[in-house]
Amino acid sequence: MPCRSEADASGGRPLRDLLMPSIQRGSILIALLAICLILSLMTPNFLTVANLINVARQISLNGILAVGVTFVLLTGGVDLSLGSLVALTGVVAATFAHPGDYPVVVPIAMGILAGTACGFVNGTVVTWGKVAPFIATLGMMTIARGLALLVSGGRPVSNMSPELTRLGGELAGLPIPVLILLVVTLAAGFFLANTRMGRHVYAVGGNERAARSAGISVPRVKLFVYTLCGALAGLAGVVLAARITTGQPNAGLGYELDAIAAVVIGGTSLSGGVGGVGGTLLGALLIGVINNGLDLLNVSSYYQQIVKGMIIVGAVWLDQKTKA
Amino acid sequence: MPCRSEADASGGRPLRDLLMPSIQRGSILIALLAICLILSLMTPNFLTVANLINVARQISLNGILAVGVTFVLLTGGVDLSLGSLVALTGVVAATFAHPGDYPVVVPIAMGILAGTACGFVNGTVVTWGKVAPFIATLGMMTIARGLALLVSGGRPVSNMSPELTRLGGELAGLPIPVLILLVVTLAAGFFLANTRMGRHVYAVGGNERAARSAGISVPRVKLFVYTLCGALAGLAGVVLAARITTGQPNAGLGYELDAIAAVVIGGTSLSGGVGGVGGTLLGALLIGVINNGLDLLNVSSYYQQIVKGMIIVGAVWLDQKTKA
Amino acid sequence: NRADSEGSRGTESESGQPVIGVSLLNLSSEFIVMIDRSMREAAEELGVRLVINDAQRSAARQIQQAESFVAQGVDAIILNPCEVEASSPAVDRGLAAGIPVVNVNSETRSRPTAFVGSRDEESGRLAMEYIAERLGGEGGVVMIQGYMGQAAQIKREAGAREVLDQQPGLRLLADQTAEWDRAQAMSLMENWLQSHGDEIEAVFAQNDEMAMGALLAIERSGWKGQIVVVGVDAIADGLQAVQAGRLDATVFQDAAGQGRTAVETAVRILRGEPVEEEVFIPFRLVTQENVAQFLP
Amino acid sequence: MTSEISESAAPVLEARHISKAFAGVQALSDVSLTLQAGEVHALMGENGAGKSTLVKVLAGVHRADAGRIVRNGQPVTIGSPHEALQEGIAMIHQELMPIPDLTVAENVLLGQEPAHRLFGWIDRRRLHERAERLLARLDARIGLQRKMRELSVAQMQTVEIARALGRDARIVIMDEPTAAISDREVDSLCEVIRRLKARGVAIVYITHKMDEVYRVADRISVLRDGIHVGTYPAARLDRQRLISLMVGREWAAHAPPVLPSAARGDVALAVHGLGRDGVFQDIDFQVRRGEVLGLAGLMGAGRTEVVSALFGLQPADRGEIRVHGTRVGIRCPDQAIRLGIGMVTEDRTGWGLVPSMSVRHNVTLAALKKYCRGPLIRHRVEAGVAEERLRALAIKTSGARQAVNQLSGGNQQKVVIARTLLAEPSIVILDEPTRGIDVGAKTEIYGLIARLAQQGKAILLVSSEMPELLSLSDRVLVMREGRITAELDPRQTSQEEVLKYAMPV
Ligand SMILES: Nc1ncnc2c1ncn2[C@@H]1O[C@H](COP(=O)(O)OP(=O)(O)OP(=O)(O)O)[C@@H](O)[C@H]1O
Ligand SMILES: Nc1ncnc2c1ncn2[C@@H]1O[C@H](COP(=O)(O)OP(=O)(O)OP(=O)(O)O)[C@@H](O)[C@H]1O
Ligand SMILES: [Mg+2]
Ligand SMILES: [Mg+2]
Repeated sequence: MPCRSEADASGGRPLRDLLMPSIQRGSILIALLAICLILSLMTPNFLTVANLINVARQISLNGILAVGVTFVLLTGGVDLSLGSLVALTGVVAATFAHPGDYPVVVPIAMGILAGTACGFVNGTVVTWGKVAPFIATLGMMTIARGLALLVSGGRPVSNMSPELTRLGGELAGLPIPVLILLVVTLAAGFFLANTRMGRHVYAVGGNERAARSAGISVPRVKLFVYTLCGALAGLAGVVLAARITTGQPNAGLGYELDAIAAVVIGGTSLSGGVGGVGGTLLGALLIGVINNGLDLLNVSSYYQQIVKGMIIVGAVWLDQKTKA
Repeated sequence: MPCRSEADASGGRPLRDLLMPSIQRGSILIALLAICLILSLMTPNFLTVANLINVARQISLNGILAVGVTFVLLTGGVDLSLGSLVALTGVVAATFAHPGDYPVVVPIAMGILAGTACGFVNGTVVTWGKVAPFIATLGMMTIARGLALLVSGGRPVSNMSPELTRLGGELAGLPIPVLILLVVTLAAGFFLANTRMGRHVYAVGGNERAARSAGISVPRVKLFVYTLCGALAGLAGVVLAARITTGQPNAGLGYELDAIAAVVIGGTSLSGGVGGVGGTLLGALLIGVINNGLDLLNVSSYYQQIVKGMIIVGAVWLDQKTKA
Repeated sequence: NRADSEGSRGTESESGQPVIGVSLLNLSSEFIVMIDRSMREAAEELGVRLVINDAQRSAARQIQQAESFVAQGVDAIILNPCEVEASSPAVDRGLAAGIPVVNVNSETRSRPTAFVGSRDEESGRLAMEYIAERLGGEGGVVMIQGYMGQAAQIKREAGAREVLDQQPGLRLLADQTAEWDRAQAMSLMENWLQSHGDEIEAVFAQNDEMAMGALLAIERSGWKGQIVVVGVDAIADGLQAVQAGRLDATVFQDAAGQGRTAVETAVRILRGEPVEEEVFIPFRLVTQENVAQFLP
Repeated sequence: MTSEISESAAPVLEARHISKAFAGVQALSDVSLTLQAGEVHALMGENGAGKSTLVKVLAGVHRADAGRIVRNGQPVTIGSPHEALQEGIAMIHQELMPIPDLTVAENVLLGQEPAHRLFGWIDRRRLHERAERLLARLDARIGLQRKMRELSVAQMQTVEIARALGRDARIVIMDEPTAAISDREVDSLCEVIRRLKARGVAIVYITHKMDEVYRVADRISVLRDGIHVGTYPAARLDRQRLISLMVGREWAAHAPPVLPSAARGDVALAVHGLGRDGVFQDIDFQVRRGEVLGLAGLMGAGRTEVVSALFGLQPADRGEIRVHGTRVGIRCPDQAIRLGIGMVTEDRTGWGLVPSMSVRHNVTLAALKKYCRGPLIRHRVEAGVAEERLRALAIKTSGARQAVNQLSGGNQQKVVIARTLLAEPSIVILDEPTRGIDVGAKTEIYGLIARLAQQGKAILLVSSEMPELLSLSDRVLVMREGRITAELDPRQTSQEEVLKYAMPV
C-alpha cells in the first residue's frame, strides 16, 4: 500500500481536525460533495432536510461501528466480528427488554457489556494468543453468530419495551442514533488526539517494534482497541435492535466489510498508523449518500450494485490522484 | 501482527516444501492430524475412503480460490471479489454451455476468461489507480455480483450440457475438482519457488520499496497476481457451475473470507512476504475437515458455528505456541 | 461409483432406529426453524433419528451435505432445497445411491421420491391479489425483494408480477432488494418515502422481516394508515402485527405441517408403505379477520 | 563557485541544474554534478544537505522538479529505478532495504536472478555461485541459504552492497555504505572500489567518515542546504577546508575530544553470566555511574544482541542483571525504561522510529507521560519540549509536524537519540549512536555523551568506529563470537590490539 506522506492525523487540535478535515482527507470530501451536487441535480428529493436527516440516520450504525474499527485498523489489526457482534448484542439487549422486566438501562448495559466482553476476548486472543487478528476475529464472527442463534433459538426476539425502541426514535427533531454517532465520533477524535493511549494507538500501528522499544505496552494497546471496538459494536447492536424493535440473530450480515470500507475510504491505512475518525465519518457518509441516492433515483437493483462499486472505487481513485 | 520468525516457505526444494511441510507449517499439520484422530475416534464414518474423498471434494473449490489468494496475500494485497467472481464466471460459463451450442471448451474458456478479465481490472485499479486493494476488490465484489445478476437476468442459468457437468464428476475414482486442485497447487508451488516472477511475488510483499529499487516492476507483479487470482476464481466458478449444474448468480457468498482464512491458517502473513501454497492446502483441509466432522457428528447448527470458530482459532493458536 | 455404493448399505444407528439425513435451507430463518422443530417432534414420535445439517443458503453446501449423507449411509434424505436448479444434484446423489429423497417446502428440477410443500409463486400471487383488492385495482406499489437470484425471491417476484400484469391499474413504482433483512428494508423504505412518498399506496415485501422493516419506517415517518403493507411467511412478529392492525396481511405457509408431513412421508417410504408423490400444502392469506386461527 | 578540475574526457553522467522540492522543503536547488568514468566522486554535506535526494534523482527514485540528466552526452529521463538500472546506474541506499523472508542469495541477486528464458525458471546453481562470488569479493562470510531477517544490520548492509555490485553497472552510487559496518568490511569495500575504478566504473560515494573520503575519493562535491557549494579534487581540499565548506563557516580543527573523566559512582548496572542460546554466552561486566563502557567487536560479534537483551528487546535465556544493586528480570523495554534504562537502537527504521508520526511525536514518545495531566496530553508543553530538543541537537526539519520518515537519514538518527535522552534514563545504552551523523553533529554528540557521564549516568557504548570508541570510553570490552574476550584500557591500547581480540581465530 502506498504510504501516505502527510501524516499529521494525530495532530494537536482535534476540533479543527474533525470539523475542518485536513488536506489528507480533503479530496474524499471533494468526491463526497461532487456526488451530493450531482444527486441534487438529478433528483429534487435529495437535497431536502428530511432526506438529509434520513441519510444521517442510515449511516449512524455503520458510523458507530466504523469509529470502533478505526481504532483497530490504526493499530494495524482488523476486526471481522462486528456484524455478528451486532446480532448477538442486539439479541442480548432484546432478551432483557421485554416490557416491565427491567429498567431500560439494563438491556442497554447488557448489550454493550456483551460486546465489550467479546471484544476483550478478541483482544486477548490477538495479544496473548498471538493469533493473527484476521483469524481471531473471523473465529469470533462465527462464534458470536452461533451464540446469537443459540440465545434466541434462531428466531427474532420481539416484544420489546417501548422505552428501548425510543432509542431508535428522535430527540429534538434529530434521530437519536445520529446524536449517538456524533457523540461517539467527537469523543473518539478527542481521545485519539489528546490522550496518551490515543497516541500509542498510532505508534503501535506505525511501527510496532519501535513502539515496543519506546516502552509502550503493545499488548495493552491492542487489548484496548479490540475491547473498545467490541463495546461500540455492542452499542450499535442495541441501537439497531431499538430501531427494528427486535433482536435479530441474523442481523448485521456483512456490516464488518461496510465498516472497514468506510474507514479505508476515509483515509485510514489498513497497515496501520495513519488516519483518524474524521475521515471515517466522511467515508461512512460517502457510502450512505451513494446508497440513498441510488434508491432515490430508483436505479434497478442489478445496476445499483455495479454503479455503487464503481462510485466507491472512483472516489478513492480521485482521492489518490488529487493527493499525488 | 506478531512477526513470524521462521519462514521457510520460500525454500529451494519445492517438492519437499509441498509434500513434507517444513517446520513452519508443521504444527498446523499437527493440529490437523489431531482433529482427524479425534474425529475418527468419535465417529466411525469419518475415516472411510468414501468420506475422505468426500472431504477432498468439499475443499476443492475453496482450495483453488485459496491458491489464487495466496499469491495476492504474498504481495501484501487482498482480494475480496472472489465470491462474486465465482458467481459471475459460473453464470458466464453456463450461458455458453447449453447442450449442442458450443464444444465444452468454450464455456470453460469463457468462464476463466471472464475471471481473468475481472482480475486484470482489479490489478489495474490497484497498480495504476493506486487504490487500496481492499477498496478496489470490494468494489469488484459489488460490481461482479451486479454483472452476474445482469447477465443471468437474476435467475439461475440452467440447461447445462452434460459434457460440462461431467467436470463436477469423477475420473478414475477421484473427483475431478480434487484433481484440478492438486494440479493447481503443485503448479503454483513450483512457480512460487522456482521462477523469477514467483520470487518477485515474495520480494514485493516483503519490502515493496526494496523490490522497486532492485528494478523489479512492482506494478507488473501486482497485475500478475490479481489477474492470476481472477483466473483461478474463473476456474473455480466453472467447476462450481459444473457441480451444481447451473450458473447461479447468487453463488459464492462469503467464499472470499473462507479462502483468505485458509491461506492465513496455512501460515501466509496478511502483511505479505511470508508463506506459500503448501500451507494453504493444509489450511483448506483444516476448514474442510472441521466442517465435515461437525456435520458427521450431527452437532446442531448453532453449536456447530461456535465450535467451528473455536477450533480454527485454537488450531492457529496451537500453531503459534509450538512455533515459539 | 465407489462413494455411492459404499454408502448405500443403509446402516442403522446404534439403537436400531432408522436414520434420516436432513439438509435445511437456513437455520437462522425463523420459518425454517419452525420446520426444524416440527420435524424433530415428528421424528421423536415416529422413532427415527434425524441428522440435521444447515446449508446456510448455499446450494453447493447442500450438495456436499447430501454427499456426506451418502457416505454415512443414512436411510433416507429430507432436503429443504436452497435452489431449484443448483440443489438438484443433491437429489440426484441420494437417488443414485439408492436412498429415497423427500423434498420439503420447495421444489428442485430433479424429481425426488416425494415432495411435501408448496409453490412459492402462489404466495406472491396471494399477496399481490390482496393488494389489488385493497387498492381497488388502482395505485402505486413498491416491492421489496429478497436476496436476488435465490429461488424464493425469483418465485415470489414471478407470482407478484403475474398479478401486476393482469391489473393494469397497479403501477410498480420501484422494486429493490433488501436481502431478506429487516434493517435494510427499513432503510430502503425510508428512502422510497423520500422519493415516492405520496405515490406509494402499497408495499409488498417478499418476507415478513422486510415487511416489518418497511412498516417501522412507515410508522416512524407518519405515513401510517395510508400505505398497505403485506408480507409473506406469517412469522410470530408478523402475525402479532396483523393482529394489532399494523401489518395489513401476510401469507401463511404451514411450516409445522410441512415438517411433520415430510418426516412422516420419509418414514412411510422406509417402511415400504405407499405415499403420495406430491403433497401440496397451500398458502393462506392472513388478515386481521382470520389471524386468530394462526396465532399459537 | 569554483570548479577546478579539467573536464578532459566526456562525462559518463551529468546532472544539470537539478532542483527538487518536497512539501515545504527545497531539498535541492540548481545542483549540477559531473561524473567521469573511473572516478570516485565523493558527495559531502551535513545531515539534510540533500545528498541522498540528489542521488535518488539519479537512481530514478525521485523525479526532479527541474533540470536534466545527461548520460554519455545524451539527455535521458530516468523515471524509475528500473530505468536507472537499464542506464547502468546502480545504487546502494542509505536505508537498509532487505527482503526479510528471501534468502541471502536471493537478496543479493534480487531482480537479476539467473533464469531460463522459458517461464523465468531460476537456475539455483548459478544463483548461488554468483551470490557466493559477489559476497566473496567483499570478504563476507554469510550463509547463502539464511533468511535475510536473521542477519545483523551490518550483514544486511553487506548483502546490499553485493546486490549493487552484481549489477555490473557503469555507475555505482553508494549512499553511506559503511555507516553500519566495521573496519574490516570497510577495507574490503575499498578494495572493491579500487577494482571497479580500474574497470572504468564511476562511483558516487557518500559518507560522513572523513578518513574514508580521503582514502577513496578522487573528487569531492560539497552540498549545503540543497545548494552545490563546489567540486574539488580530493588532493587539493584539506579536511579543515572541507568541513568549513560543509558547515558554511570556519571550523576549528577537531581531534576527537579528550574528555575529563567523570567521577565514578556506585555500580549502576551489573551483568553476570548472561547468555542466549547460539548468540552470546557468559557475559559479565559492570558499569558504574559516570562511566562510559565501550563494547568493541566485529560485525556479528553479538554486541547488539547483548544490549538488546539488557533493554528487554530480546530477553536473555539465562544470567542475572542487577540495576543499582537490585536483581531484576527484564522481559520487555517497558520494564527496562521503568528501571531507568534507555537505549538508542542500532536499526533506526526497524526498531527506532514510527515513520508515519511527526518528528515531535517521535521525540516525546518514550517520555510522554511527563507531559500529561492524567491521561491527557498537554500539547503546549509537549511542543515546547520537542522544539527545544530539535534545537539542542540541531535536527533539521521543516517543522516539528513533519513526518519523521521525510527527514534525512542523519536527522532521523538524531531523533532517536533525542527520544531516548528525553526519558532521562540513568543507564544509557547507545548502539552505533553516530551512524550516519555528520562531522559537526558527531562532535556535539561526543560532548553530549561526556556531559551525560558527568551527570552521573552509566553509559554503555557500542560502536564500530574504533577511534570514537577508544576516545569516549573509560573501559573497553571486546567481544568475539558472543563472548567477551578482553577488557582494555583505551588510554593504553591501540586499534591493533582491539582487533587482535576481536578477530575470529
Ligand atoms: N520524502 C520527503 N518528503 C519531504 N522532505 C524530504 C523527503 N525526503 C527528504 N526530505 C528533505 O530533504 C532534505 C534533504 O534530505 P536528504 O535525505 O537528501 O539529506 P542528506 O544530505 O542525505 O542527509 P543525511 O546525511 O542525513 O543522510 C531534508 O531536509 C529532508 O527533510
Ligand atoms: N533475529 C535474529 N535471528 C537470528 N540470528 C540473528 C538475529 N539477529 C542477529 N543474529 C545473529 O546474531 C549474531 C550477532 O549479531 P549482532 O547484531 O548482535 O552483532 P554485533 O556485534 O552487534 O555486530 P553488528 O556490528 O553487525 O551489529 C550475528 O551472527 C547475527 O547474524
Ligand atoms: Mg542521506
Ligand atoms: Mg550491532
